[in-house]
Amino acid sequence: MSARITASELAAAYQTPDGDTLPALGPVSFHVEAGSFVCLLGPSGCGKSTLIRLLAGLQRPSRGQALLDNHVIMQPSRRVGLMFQDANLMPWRTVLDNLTLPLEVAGVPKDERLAAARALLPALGLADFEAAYPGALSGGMAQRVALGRVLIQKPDALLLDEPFGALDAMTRERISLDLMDMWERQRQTVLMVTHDIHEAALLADRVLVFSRRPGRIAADIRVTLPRPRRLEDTYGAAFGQIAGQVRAAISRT
Amino acid sequence: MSARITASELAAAYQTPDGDTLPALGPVSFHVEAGSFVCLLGPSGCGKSTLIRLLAGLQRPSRGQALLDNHVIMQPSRRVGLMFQDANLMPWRTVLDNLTLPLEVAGVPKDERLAAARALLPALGLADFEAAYPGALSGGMAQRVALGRVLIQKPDALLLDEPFGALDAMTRERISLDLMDMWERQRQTVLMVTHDIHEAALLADRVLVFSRRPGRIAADIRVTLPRPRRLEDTYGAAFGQIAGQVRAAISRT
Amino acid sequence: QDLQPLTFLLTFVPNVQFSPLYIAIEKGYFADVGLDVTIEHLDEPVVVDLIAAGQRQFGMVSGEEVIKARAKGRPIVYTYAWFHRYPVGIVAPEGTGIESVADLAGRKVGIPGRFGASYNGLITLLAANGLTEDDIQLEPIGFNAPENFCKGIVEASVVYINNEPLQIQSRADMGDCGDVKQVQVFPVADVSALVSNGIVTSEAVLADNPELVRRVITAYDRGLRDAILYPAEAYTIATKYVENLPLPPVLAQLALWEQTVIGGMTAAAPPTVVGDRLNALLGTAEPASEEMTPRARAAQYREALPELLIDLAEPVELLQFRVLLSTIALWDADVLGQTTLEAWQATQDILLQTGQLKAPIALEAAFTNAFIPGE
Amino acid sequence: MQLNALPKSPTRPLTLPLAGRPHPFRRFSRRLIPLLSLGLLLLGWQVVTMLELYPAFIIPSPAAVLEKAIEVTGDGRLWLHASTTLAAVLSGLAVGVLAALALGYAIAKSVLLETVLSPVIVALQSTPVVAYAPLLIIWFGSGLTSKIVTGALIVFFPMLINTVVGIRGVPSDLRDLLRSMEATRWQTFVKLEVPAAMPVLLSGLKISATLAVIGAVVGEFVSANAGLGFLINLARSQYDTPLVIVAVLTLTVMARLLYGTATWFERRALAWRARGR
Amino acid sequence: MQLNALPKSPTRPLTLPLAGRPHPFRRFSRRLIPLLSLGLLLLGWQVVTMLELYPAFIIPSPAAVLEKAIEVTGDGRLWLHASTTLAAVLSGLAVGVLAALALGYAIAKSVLLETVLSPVIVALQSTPVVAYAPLLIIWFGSGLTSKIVTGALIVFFPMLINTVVGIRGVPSDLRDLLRSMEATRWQTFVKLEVPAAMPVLLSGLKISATLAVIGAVVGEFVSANAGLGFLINLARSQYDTPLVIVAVLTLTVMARLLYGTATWFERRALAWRARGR
Ligand SMILES: Nc1ncnc2c1ncn2[C@@H]1O[C@H](COP(=O)(O)OP(=O)(O)OP(=O)(O)O)[C@@H](O)[C@H]1O
Ligand SMILES: Nc1ncnc2c1ncn2[C@@H]1O[C@H](COP(=O)(O)OP(=O)(O)OP(=O)(O)O)[C@@H](O)[C@H]1O
Ligand SMILES: [Mg+2]
Ligand SMILES: [Mg+2]
Repeated sequence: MSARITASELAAAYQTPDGDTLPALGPVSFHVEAGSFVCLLGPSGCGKSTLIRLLAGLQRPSRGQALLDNHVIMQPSRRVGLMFQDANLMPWRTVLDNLTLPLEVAGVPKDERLAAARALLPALGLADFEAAYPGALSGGMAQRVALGRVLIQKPDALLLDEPFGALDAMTRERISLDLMDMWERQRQTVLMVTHDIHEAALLADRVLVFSRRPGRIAADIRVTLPRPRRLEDTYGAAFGQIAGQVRAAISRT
Repeated sequence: MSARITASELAAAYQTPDGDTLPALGPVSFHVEAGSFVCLLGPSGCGKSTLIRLLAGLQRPSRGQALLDNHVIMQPSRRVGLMFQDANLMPWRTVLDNLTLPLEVAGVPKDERLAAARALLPALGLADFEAAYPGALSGGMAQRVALGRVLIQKPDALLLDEPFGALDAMTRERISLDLMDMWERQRQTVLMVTHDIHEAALLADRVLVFSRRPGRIAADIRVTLPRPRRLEDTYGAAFGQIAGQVRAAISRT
Repeated sequence: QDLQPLTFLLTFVPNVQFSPLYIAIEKGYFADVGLDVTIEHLDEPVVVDLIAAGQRQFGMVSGEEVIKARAKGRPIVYTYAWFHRYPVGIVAPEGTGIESVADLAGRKVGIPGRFGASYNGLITLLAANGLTEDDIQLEPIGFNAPENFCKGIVEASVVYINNEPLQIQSRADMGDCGDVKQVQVFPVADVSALVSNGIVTSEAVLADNPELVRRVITAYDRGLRDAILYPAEAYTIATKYVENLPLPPVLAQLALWEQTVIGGMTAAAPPTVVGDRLNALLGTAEPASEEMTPRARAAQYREALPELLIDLAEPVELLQFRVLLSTIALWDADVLGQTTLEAWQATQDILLQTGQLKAPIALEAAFTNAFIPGE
Repeated sequence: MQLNALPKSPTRPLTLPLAGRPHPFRRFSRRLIPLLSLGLLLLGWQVVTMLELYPAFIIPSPAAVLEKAIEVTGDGRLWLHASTTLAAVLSGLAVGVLAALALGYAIAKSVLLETVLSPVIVALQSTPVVAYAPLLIIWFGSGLTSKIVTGALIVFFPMLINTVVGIRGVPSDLRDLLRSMEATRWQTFVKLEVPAAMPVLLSGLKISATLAVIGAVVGEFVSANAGLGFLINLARSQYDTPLVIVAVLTLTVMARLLYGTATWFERRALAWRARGR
Repeated sequence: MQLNALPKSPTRPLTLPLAGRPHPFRRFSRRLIPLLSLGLLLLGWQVVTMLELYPAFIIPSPAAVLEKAIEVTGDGRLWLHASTTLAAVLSGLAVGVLAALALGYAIAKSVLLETVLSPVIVALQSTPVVAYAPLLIIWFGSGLTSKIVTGALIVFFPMLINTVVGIRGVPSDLRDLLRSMEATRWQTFVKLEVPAAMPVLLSGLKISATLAVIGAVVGEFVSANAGLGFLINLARSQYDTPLVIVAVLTLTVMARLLYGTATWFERRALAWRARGR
């Protein structure tokens, strides 16, 4: 199952301390086809996280609307899995219990929860740390737990806000390939914020480049490389061309 | 002024909940010459942040010792500026007040503090946000404040733990070039954790690649490219060769 | 001249019942014996402990407290009886079948708590009527008798007979006391002479400075006598020491004439409403009272006063004055200040009986009548 | 004024609020509603007295109480007693809170101190005043000092506990930050520990502020010549229920004002919370 | 047991502690030191009585108190009174804490409720028990219920205030996390709000636990047939200072046990703090 995400004239603003309005995003309009993998790039502070929050139903737009399969998004839905920019773990829960939280909330029986979590741990490189508390994790380890927590839900759509920001190049590559594998099997809709052009080109069907705040779509680049993709493909010319296109779009913002 | 950093047989360990010992780092030995710029790369969880904490005097090694100009590091020193992996801002202080905190602690008069902070804000891209509270910042903006907070101290040595992790490629390039400029003028000693190979090759005199936990030095690569360096240099062959060397070292870990 | 400062300990809060002391201060009786008295109000056990520990020198304490305290090693001595009748009794509504203490059997009786004068009084009363505590349903209600009584929570209550019955009656008169129209009182003093409140000092003061004791008692005795003779004056003076006491003009007037009318026995009161009533009262009494002492005249006067004042002030304005009048009745005695060994004995018996006292003490050392001024 | 002046959510997008996030309160209604609830209370009171559920001497009518209030305000007595109590309350609060802050800080830092002191402190807190009344009077007399002591004693504990939990709850990352700047103990206290622990400290202060009133009154019950506690006892001894109520209401107003001051301070000190998540 | 069972710093590297970070406490000395400080206290007491600074009836010797304690323990009286009070304390604590949790939760969520209720609550808190003693006895009689009410009333406020600050202090990011999982209100409460607010809630519980003892005793002062408050009054009326002290010490032990239970619970519930920064 996967879901279609639509933004129509979507905009968000915040209030500043002195009562002014700070436009943070848009208006932007776009469709994300069901089952497609879209990467979002844009300058820091341009409203990417704000967009993610709008699509997750955590926040209401100041203008326009966001739709999930043609239903206006009014509040969060379990069909949508959200990974925050911060790891946002519960410090009083172990790695294992943080991982299983979404299943616990959904009422999945305990043994199923544990099985699901234990299946995920090795891929996340956390097999030895299931009993650790978040305070004892390195930055990258915490981020991997957060990623695991959203993947375990098996939602129809994934909203990932810089899921690999704190990971080293190797781990990043490995985990993003794992993610791609999973996605190729399950074909959820994925919307992922990243700052890494190569990563975007490797993973995405489509790259949206945002302009500076208030972010609008500066470029909408289709990545037509064939799937399944492998890491080796990134050394090819086609890949280089796409990456160059993205880079150029970013430079223009 | 700059400082020389030495690690001699330095190792660190933590206690796990069940009372076992978790070796987190080393033992590692290395010298960082006064005024040199060293980048640290290594897999997530290999002990990079732990090393930084040891060198900052926030934590004591389980073996060996760390030296600053031949003095054993027993406790934090103002000569060393530390940027944490998290932004670690005080939520009750505005951007401006977070920036000036180190100066405040050092007893710098208010107008000097403000002048120094205001001089930094534009380079950090935060000119419009000096009155904002951390809660109203995007992830990248918070990280930039944290960077500004350590730069404003003008310490003899800088310990930076993934300073650009939350920044988009453009901002990251711009700010790292700014950092390099500053460094070329002031020649502090810089030890920087990063996951970005290009960035390491661009900035560093030397790249230390760590193995997986407990992290040891897997490779020590001198970057002999001439200074001052420019972004354009990164397209050259010499640069590509260094980057390749680093990448190869990482792959071996 | 230089007066010697002295703190006199009283219990609870300022009250019209403490008017003898107020009079002795106000009219300079303490100053006459070279004392400058200040009053401090504390809990009774604290009063006892402070005097026993030599922290203060004099205070007002009840007889049974003296016995209990001495039994537990506090060297205090009772030197002058202030109350002659034990102020505790049981109040019960009329017309509910309670005609005597014996009728309380099986009924719910309120009491502040199972300790202190109320408890001692209750046990004495019950015993005199062939009952024990187990024959009634005893309900601790704190010092909230009127509320509980009028709400019908209790059917009778152990009270201070100079105060609560008046409070309850005045509520009943206003129709504010449930079904209760009229209350009756069964005083402990009717069945037994227990030692009540009096001036207490420590053995040390008694031994080292008997002269001081004499001075204090002399001044207080004068105050007490004045209070007994001149209740309206006593009340008027008390209003200076006790906040929130209403002073209806008629009482202030009376205060001015009492000295002459009661004390001097000569002049008649001026021809006002109350004056006329007063003259009539004392006039009719005159033939029979050729030889009448001022105290007897005063008793007669006190008796008549409520009737006399009935429409000259609001009932609420007179309530505290009536409390004073009924309290004076508890003070008055042939010889002021004196207690007898028998009374002490009776008091001790009750304490022994209720287990408040484990073993009898040497009662002779607990009190002295040596400082009582002559008539 | 309110129990806790903090808005519950971060900067609110300029939009309809989300389900579950209540509307921000208008200043106007914020002022109006307490008056309204007061009015309702008064009405309820009036109804109870009119129904004559209880005799007037148990629950007197609002009119009788008002009359009494006017009387004792007019002749200055209420002010005399209220100011006496207020002096004791404020001094007791100050002494208790400062002692609790100092000791709480020390305890938060030292497990040894905690182990040594906690039995004594819990004992102090759970001992009723009457039990040590004689010593109280011997040591501190029956004047202001005794009342300050009883007030400070009752205030001390909640403030202490909240200080300990507040100081211990300071994020260790921020501690490390200040250590890395070589901040002095005092700087760490002022620039980190106080602001970070502020919500919990203020919550302790609010509890303390209302308890201080009770503490001073208890002191006045033990012994006093003036003060609202004294007035309550006096009025009770005279069965003057309206006066009891006037005195109690004055106490209430006093507690309310103290509490309101703490709330006001909270609103100022934690304004940043309203300005970010 | 200690005021706050949390270690002050994150997992400690297996090394010498840094300056400013005290040694971790050994289990052994943790148990020993309270005993030691108790011993010191006893010694001080003995010295005071031996110096005869105060007459024995104001500060009796430890021996006299011990003798009394043995007497009243032997004949079962102490146990009778202590269990009576304990029942009142526990029920008062339970009622007060549960009410405070429920209302505190509601108030933390609704500014309206807060505005309406806070005047009433502060008023309740600052009204001395004697002032409403008549109503108390009329409504609840002189038995257990009255004591539970006085206990619950005094317990309520600190717990309420700490509940409000605890619930409002829950990080909004974690709230968002649970919202994104479509957690029910109850799930949010159990899985997020309770654990996140736990330190502050437990601090409120500790304050409440000791106050509950005082509350029940005050109830027993107003009117009772049994209980430690009654025993204190009785002993005072019999000038039996050793018995007063025995009763007070029993209260202290009771408070200590309650407090210790809260601390034990804290140590368990917040164990995670010791296992990471
Ligand atoms: N809670 C908030 N209150 C007020 N302003 C906010 C809030 N959150 C974000 N903003 C502002 O909105 C703008 C966009 O923020 P957002 O977090 O969406 O950026 P972003 O694109 O995710 O940036 P980054 O890449 O740095 O994470 C920023 O200017 C930020 O200051
Ligand atoms: N406070 C702590 N308590 C216990 N274990 C810890 C603690 N901090 C770190 N560790 C462990 O030490 C190891 C190294 O952690 P560290 O944070 O130094 O890694 P890192 O190299 O910075 O990783 P990353 O790139 O993910 O930030 C990890 O296995 C981590 O679980
Ligand atoms: Mg963001
Ligand atoms: Mg790290």
